[in-house]
Amino acid sequence: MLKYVKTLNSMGLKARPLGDWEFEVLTPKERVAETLSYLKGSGFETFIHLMCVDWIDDGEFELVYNVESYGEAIQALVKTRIPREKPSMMTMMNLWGLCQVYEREIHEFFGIKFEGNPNLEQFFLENWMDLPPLRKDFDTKEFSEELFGFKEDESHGIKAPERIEYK
Amino acid sequence: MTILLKLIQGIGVGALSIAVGLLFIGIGRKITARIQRRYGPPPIQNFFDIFKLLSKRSISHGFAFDLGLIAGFSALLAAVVFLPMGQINIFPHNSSLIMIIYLMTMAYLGMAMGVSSSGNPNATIGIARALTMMMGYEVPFAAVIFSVYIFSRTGSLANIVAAQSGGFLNWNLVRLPFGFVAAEIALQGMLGEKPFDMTIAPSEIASGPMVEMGGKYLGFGMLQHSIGLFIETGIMVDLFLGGASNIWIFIAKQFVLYFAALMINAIMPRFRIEEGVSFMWKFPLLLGVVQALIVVL
Amino acid sequence: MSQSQWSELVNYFRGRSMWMLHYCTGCGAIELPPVMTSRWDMERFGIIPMATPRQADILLITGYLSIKTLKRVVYTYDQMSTPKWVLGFGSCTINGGIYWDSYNVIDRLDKYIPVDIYIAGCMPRPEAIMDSFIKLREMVQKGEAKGYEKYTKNYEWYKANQDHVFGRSEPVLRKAEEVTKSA
Amino acid sequence: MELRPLNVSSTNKRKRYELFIGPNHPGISGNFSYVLEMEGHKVADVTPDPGLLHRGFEKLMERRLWTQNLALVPRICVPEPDVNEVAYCMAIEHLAGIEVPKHAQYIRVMVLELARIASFLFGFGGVGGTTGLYTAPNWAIGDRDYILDLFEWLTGGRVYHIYQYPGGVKNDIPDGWLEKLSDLLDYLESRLPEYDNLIFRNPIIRDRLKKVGYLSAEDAIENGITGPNLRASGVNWDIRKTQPYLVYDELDFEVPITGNGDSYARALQRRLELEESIKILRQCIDQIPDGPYKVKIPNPFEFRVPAGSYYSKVESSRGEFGYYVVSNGDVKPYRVYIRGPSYSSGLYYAKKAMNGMRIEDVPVWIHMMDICPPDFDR
Repeated sequence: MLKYVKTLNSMGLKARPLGDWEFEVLTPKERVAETLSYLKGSGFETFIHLMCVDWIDDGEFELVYNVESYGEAIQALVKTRIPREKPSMMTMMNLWGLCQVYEREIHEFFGIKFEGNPNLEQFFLENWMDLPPLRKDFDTKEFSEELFGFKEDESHGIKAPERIEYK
Repeated sequence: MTILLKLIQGIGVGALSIAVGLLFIGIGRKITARIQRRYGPPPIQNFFDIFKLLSKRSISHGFAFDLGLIAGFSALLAAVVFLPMGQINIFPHNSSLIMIIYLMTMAYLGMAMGVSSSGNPNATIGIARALTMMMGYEVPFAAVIFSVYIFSRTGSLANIVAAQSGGFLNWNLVRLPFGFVAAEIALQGMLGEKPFDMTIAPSEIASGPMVEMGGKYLGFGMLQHSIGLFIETGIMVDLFLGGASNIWIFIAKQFVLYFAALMINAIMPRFRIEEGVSFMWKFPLLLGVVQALIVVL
Repeated sequence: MSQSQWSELVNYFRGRSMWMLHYCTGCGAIELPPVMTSRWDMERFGIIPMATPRQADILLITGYLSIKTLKRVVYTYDQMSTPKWVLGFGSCTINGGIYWDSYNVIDRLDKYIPVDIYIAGCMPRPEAIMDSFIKLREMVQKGEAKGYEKYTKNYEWYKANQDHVFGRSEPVLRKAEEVTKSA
Repeated sequence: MELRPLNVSSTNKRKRYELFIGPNHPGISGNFSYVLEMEGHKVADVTPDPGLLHRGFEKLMERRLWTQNLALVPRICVPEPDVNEVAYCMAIEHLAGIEVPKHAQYIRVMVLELARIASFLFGFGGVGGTTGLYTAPNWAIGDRDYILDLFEWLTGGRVYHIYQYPGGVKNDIPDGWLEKLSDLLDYLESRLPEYDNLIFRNPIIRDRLKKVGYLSAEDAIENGITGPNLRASGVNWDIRKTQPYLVYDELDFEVPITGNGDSYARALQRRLELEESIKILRQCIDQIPDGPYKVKIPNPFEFRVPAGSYYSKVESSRGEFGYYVVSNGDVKPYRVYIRGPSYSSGLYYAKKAMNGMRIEDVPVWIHMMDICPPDFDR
């Protein structure tokens, strides 16, 4: 594992081991593709996941690519930060086709646009018009109360059904 | 006067076949449940089901849908009248096997017509499978019938039964053993029991032809199934188990055949459709042809 | 036989043969296989799973309903032929349960379709499910389970509630105007 | 609010039609839907339609305390909830630097392995259910219930146990539980030959399953397939062996590799792993040391996990179940991401695998890949 950390550091990226079988690489947005293709070339062939953290106070999204090498039993977390305003990122579909689904999900839940991804339609949600729900400034409780809350007087001008009393 | 009598007898036979068929299926459910380490429903559960289904409000999918189901149901009712069962034989001089089989095919085609007009792709696939499977089991069964014809030198079921009288050793089961095995496998296909139940495979095509049938339509579908069960096992009893001297022995023999089918049903998964047909065209057909050759030579 | 005697007879048979729809809407469905199979065996009471809504009498809402599922459930309910009954499974159908503040899970089921019996618990034990089936049978045989009639009678109200959830044409929260068009 | 019409594809107007496998279909596992574009009996195109079980867990967890979330996480994967609790607790323990006592680690291993067996038995039911062998689900789910009984005794819950806690487990093993467990293992072992005869030696099942869904080792690695499905394709990879967590490095077990890559290999893989799980449980019963079953953590309302992030993973019966936990030092998690094992197979690989498949093989493929919708819908 240390050799990868050393090589990545020599490439000018910040890498450090996290545990017995895990290390992280911090890269700028432009160098993600380069880092990932280096890792893929050196045995990290399985794409485990892509996730996103909304650092609202820093005004940034953090994207975490997780790849794994079965040969050496090491996992690499490639982290990058992109600005929160008009967020966009290039797609990694040419490295792993699997990224298509993950990017579509992140587009839906965080609103990050992935350039080059052909299909970023709604996936898990239907008819969603609010803020992307996993952003920190989206208030799920307020949304739930607004949409699903039971209000006795909410009858749409129609008489509400009477309760059937069971003996 | 005789016509009236025959009519009453015919209605009685139809009712009997429905009742026996439903009871068989009910007992079958109980037996299957016991194999599966369950308690199982009461044997008369199917009567509850039928009553409930016929009392439900139901949705038609057009004229062809209704007509097809009614045509299928009435074709089966017509077929059961010609079946000699023990001492009950309404048309003793006219119980042609060919006619019964023809009427049963009519039933399938009627159902195909009705169901395909519902427009559900699952139903269409299901009915396509049913017709394909019919082609599968009719071929070995035809070979068997051919050998029985040659052997007994008659086409009438009543005469075939008469030819087998005089004890166990005269039964076609003993005289035509290969033919019996072939017919038994074909029967499994006719009854739609596993491994040949691709027609209504719920996990594949959501119960196939029945997918758009609800309420009364499903009720008629179940009735059709129970009459079909009665006729198919009945033909087998007449062909191979020497008929019966009275109706109770006849029903008992039918149940033995149904029981064997159930046992296979409980421990078998289902074939894919092309596997099922090619299976039918291999062993049962081979056995049927061998039997026919033995009889002819 | 008089009218009431006839309907009593019909109700008796309906109670003895209730077919449920084989549709797992939520995590409560994990307790259905034990109920169906050898340990509890609901076929004893004439309850069997059916493949399509046309054939079914009972609709089991096994747990939470996301907006997407609610839409399918409403279609399914409309496709079933009367008489039909709805069982609400677990706390999620009563008040949203553990997902009370989730943005995608409805809080109260009987706002959208009429519910005949609620089963409490997260998730309800198989015994509770069996008990609810027996209770439903009693209600059906006494002619008390009339949720479907309530639905027909108050269809406008239910429809308005359903449309409130499905037919959104603008964001629910005001803040959403800030959504970047590029996203 | 309109139903999607059964539309005719513009490219091939004569032959294609749409068919829905799910959400209301006996062939699908859970509440999930594949929209198949069919050409005759063959699948021409597949569109997965997830989100029917989407509850927004990741959002809800940000709103709840670290320990409150323990009640939420098991609901993510219903057939095998314990992996969620363990993975989540392991992430917290790593971030907070909590050392878990050996006794508790053994209990965790036992809970995980029991849950794995339960999940495999459920999978046997899937084999039977999709191919029409209804005796198999009846037997297997009946036997699974004995395991649930043991769980109920140990944790108080049949399905959702909410038993793990950061730094250990909620309560110690009750008296007599280990003996009962030992009896249960004997019983399960005595049942295995019957399952073999019913399911795995059945010629029709064997023929049918062998024709479905061949997956080569390279494709499995490329498409992020993990767990038993990966091993069935011949890749020797089990997190319990290669990156051991808890006390798996002290236990002696083998990882069977079937390696044929078809659906039958995947079913058989689970059957063989079930035997290994029984072996692990036997060793746990013998080796479990005395000691405390948990370390005390501070007041849950004031329990702050130091800032940082960690990806913890557990080998579940479906594959790698991972929790990526981010903390900013608050009483609530800042972000939790859940990596479900079915994500890659169910949402991405399905498109490739089902192309050209016949309609009767689609449910077989779904169940043999053990696609569990709640773990990607979250």
